[in-house]
Amino acid sequence: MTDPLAVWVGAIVTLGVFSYLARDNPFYRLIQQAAMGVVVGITIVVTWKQVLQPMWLSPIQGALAGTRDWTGALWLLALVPGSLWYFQLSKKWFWVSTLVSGLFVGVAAGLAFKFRILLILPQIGASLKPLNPFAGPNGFTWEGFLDSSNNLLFLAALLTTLLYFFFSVKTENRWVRTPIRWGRLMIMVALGAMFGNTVMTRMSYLIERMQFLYEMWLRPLFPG
Amino acid sequence: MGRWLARLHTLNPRWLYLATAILLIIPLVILIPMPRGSASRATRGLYDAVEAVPAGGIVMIDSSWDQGSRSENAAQLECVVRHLCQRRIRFVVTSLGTVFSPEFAQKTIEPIAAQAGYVYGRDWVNAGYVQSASGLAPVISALALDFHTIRQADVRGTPIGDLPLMKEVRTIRDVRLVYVVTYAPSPEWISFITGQFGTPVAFGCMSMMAPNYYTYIDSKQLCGMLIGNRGAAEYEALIRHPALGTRLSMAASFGNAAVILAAVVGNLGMWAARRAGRRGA
Amino acid sequence: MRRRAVWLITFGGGLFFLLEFLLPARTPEWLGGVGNPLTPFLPSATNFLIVVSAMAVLLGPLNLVRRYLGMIVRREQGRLEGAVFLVFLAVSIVAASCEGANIHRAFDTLYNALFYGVQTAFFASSMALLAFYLVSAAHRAFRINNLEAGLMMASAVVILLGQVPLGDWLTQGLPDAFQVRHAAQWILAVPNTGVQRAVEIGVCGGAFAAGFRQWLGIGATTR
Amino acid sequence: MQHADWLMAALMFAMAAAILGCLWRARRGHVPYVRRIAGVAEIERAVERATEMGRPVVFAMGFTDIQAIETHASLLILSHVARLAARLQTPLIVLARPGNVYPVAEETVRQAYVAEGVPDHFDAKEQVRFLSEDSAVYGMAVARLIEETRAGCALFFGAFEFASLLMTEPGARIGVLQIAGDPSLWQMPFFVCTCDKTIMGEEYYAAGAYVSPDPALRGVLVSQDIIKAMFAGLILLGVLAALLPGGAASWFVELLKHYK
Repeated sequence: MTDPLAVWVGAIVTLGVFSYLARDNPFYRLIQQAAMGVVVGITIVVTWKQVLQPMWLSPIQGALAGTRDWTGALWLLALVPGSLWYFQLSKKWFWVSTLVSGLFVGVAAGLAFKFRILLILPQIGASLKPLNPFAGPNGFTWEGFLDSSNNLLFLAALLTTLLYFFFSVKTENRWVRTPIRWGRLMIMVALGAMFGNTVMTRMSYLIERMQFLYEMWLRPLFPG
Repeated sequence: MGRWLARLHTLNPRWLYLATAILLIIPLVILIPMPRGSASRATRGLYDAVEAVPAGGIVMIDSSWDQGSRSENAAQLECVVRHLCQRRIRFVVTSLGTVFSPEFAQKTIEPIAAQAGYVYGRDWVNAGYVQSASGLAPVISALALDFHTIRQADVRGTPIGDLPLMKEVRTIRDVRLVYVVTYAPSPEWISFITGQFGTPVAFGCMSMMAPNYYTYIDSKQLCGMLIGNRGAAEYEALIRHPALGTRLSMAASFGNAAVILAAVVGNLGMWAARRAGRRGA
Repeated sequence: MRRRAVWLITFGGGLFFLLEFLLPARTPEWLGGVGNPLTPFLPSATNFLIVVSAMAVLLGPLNLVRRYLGMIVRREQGRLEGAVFLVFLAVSIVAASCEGANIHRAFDTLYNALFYGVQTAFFASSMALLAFYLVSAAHRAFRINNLEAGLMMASAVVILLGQVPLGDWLTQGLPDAFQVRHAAQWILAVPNTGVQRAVEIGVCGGAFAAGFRQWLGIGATTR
Repeated sequence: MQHADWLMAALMFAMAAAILGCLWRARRGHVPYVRRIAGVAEIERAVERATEMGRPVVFAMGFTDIQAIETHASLLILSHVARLAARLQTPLIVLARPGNVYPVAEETVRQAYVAEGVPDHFDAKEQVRFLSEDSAVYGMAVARLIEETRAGCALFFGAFEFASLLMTEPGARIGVLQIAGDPSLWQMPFFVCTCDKTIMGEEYYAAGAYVSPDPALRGVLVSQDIIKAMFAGLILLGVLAALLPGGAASWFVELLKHYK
């Protein structure tokens, strides 16, 4: 990272991208394609070096050389489903690739059920918050009252939001319309929280770049 | 005043871009001391979870961030690794799903580990990239059952079996804590690690994703979470080693102030323009 | 026939993982006390999935190479960009293969320049552009003209101040309970958590519905 | 809990039953009730207003490709808007992205014009445009188009990445009536402060099902309502059970609370 060439290229690329703010220019598009090229190239090499070589090639090599279990050679069979992906390159034979992509769709679906139920049940349990301020060991306390109020607000937010996203109820009724309205307002408060945090993330991108330009590139240029 | 505001309303955005850039450089050039608030419940949770691991215990870190989220995740990884080194806890690093992450993780951890006298292979291992184009779900659930089948070599190609530390790590039960630091950690970790095996999971995420995860903090499915650079700064205060997070969090003060100021001025400008228009009519 | 074959594969893939979860770790004694027959195969099955999915790595690149080569041959607009892509693709494959293998130091330098100089710098700075746009949009377009937008903005401002040292500094003099960071934490932990959990419950239902339709192949055209 | 216990399995079966049951009923021709989505009425009003002003309606689609359900819902709304525009003879400009959505969008608009009996009012080249695959470029091009044509109203439907703000900012500044729909909440804050009406989260799919003639879509929607009602019922019962004096129903609370 402290490699001077990497720093200089990084600084030029950064300033080149920022030049897009002044006006649309061809430099931005060229740099974008270059970056895409690097991403694709490194992805291929890393996938080979860190996945296919240790997990696929070495068991086969080991089996053929007799240094590892002979069953390693069975990995050659993985080439059959693996090569099916490339039928996607042809319009006519595209359907052949669905034989392998269908497998992944099924796996994703089967695991999604398990994933969702394991994720949601603890949350249902955690939603059963105590509402009674008198239920504490010392009877009524202000802290207990504050907690119960927060719990009540939490439950109101949860249930009104659920009702807001409920589409098969009739809304002519005032008893339904008012909570739905409340639900939307609660969602707005949550959106505000998401908004504030999104702003922070976007600002952090810029701060990181400024830090790079200043600390890695500019400051070493003017020592002292 | 009103006319001035109305003119500001039609300002060329390029001036605003320039002003933002200058405003954000200031905190990097001049170190401005600012108060540090107490740690939030989420930060504290992670700190306590690390403190609960005995010296010599093993923690798994999934560092799946890359250039897209370096601005917040780097500080989050740094401070936790420093804490682990302070407490002589050993750790295994994986990168699920993002090709560039092992490189970033290596560059972030190496200097801290070297400073603490950690030996690669004995005290920490970078197990590298785990392909997950098929989705994280099968990979995480298999990783929990048998680490050695899913990763057979480390980031430099050394067979996993040759690394002394990895002889002690077979299943997720050998690990005391899983810390996932990336742009938006997948809730799959919660379901398949905490939900199925009870091993505590903590997240380090971009600020943007944090509101989403609060429901897991509330339900204690996550033992802790670092939120953006603020979380890293709080953690650095807890381990008494202010570093990157503290600096970036301070700079974020200026960034947030810029947005709030811009929105206030914009709304005032609109209001002034509307009033001027009404008077003119 | 084709559809049925694909469906069988999809169904089988899902069934394995679903049954592995639904069957108990060990059946009760009166049922023989057998262990879960599928769990031992889960890591190897996943290993297979990983390898097969990794084999698709050339698919995207081949598509792009084909498109850009076509552009260059047909002398279409945008061929310069295509050529840049191809050159950097080739160079980075060479650099990444030779990096760290002690062939020549020049490869490491080249790799670093490509990795940190081109790729990291480009994506990090194009994300940083968003921050500039955000400030300008905040100035020109964020209008508080109804209750909803006002509520959202108020909550956002509390978060923005409560999550940075600036907020701590501004409310320094106030008693601890009135510090803005507590207000921010309250918004995140109470109303926000309620809303997010409701959304999560909705997502759960949606995921089940989508999952069933995919797995059983009902109305596959919509997804 | 490495494997499912009886409550988990029961809940999973209940959810499966709700989904399959609703789909089965829909297939037998039963069209379930779906409440009117406020945003949809707003869209109709917006198109009418654009007609009165004599200005075009701009419709921008999200980034998901043709297989995604997000795109499917977006196309359903597009079809609705196109029929409205054809009936009112208001110019409609559709901006489609990715490449594989573009032809489908064109066909959708054409069919809407045919259905309204004015097929020759449809000008494919002028009305359905492909701008760019790149999010940022697309966003800016949409914004420029809204500004240049001084659109009567602008509708954004689909999953939009970070480009949301780029698209809606100029329109908000010059006071174009804008309505946005996005199934994820992430871009919603930006839409809320730059658009007049927003359709968010699941409401987005519901809007699609509401304007669509396909009963299966409504069936899925209703099945999801049943699932939500199930969980809401468990929470309500649990909270009430905890309030009972003397811990009379504490077994129920414990049953739900023991998951971690």
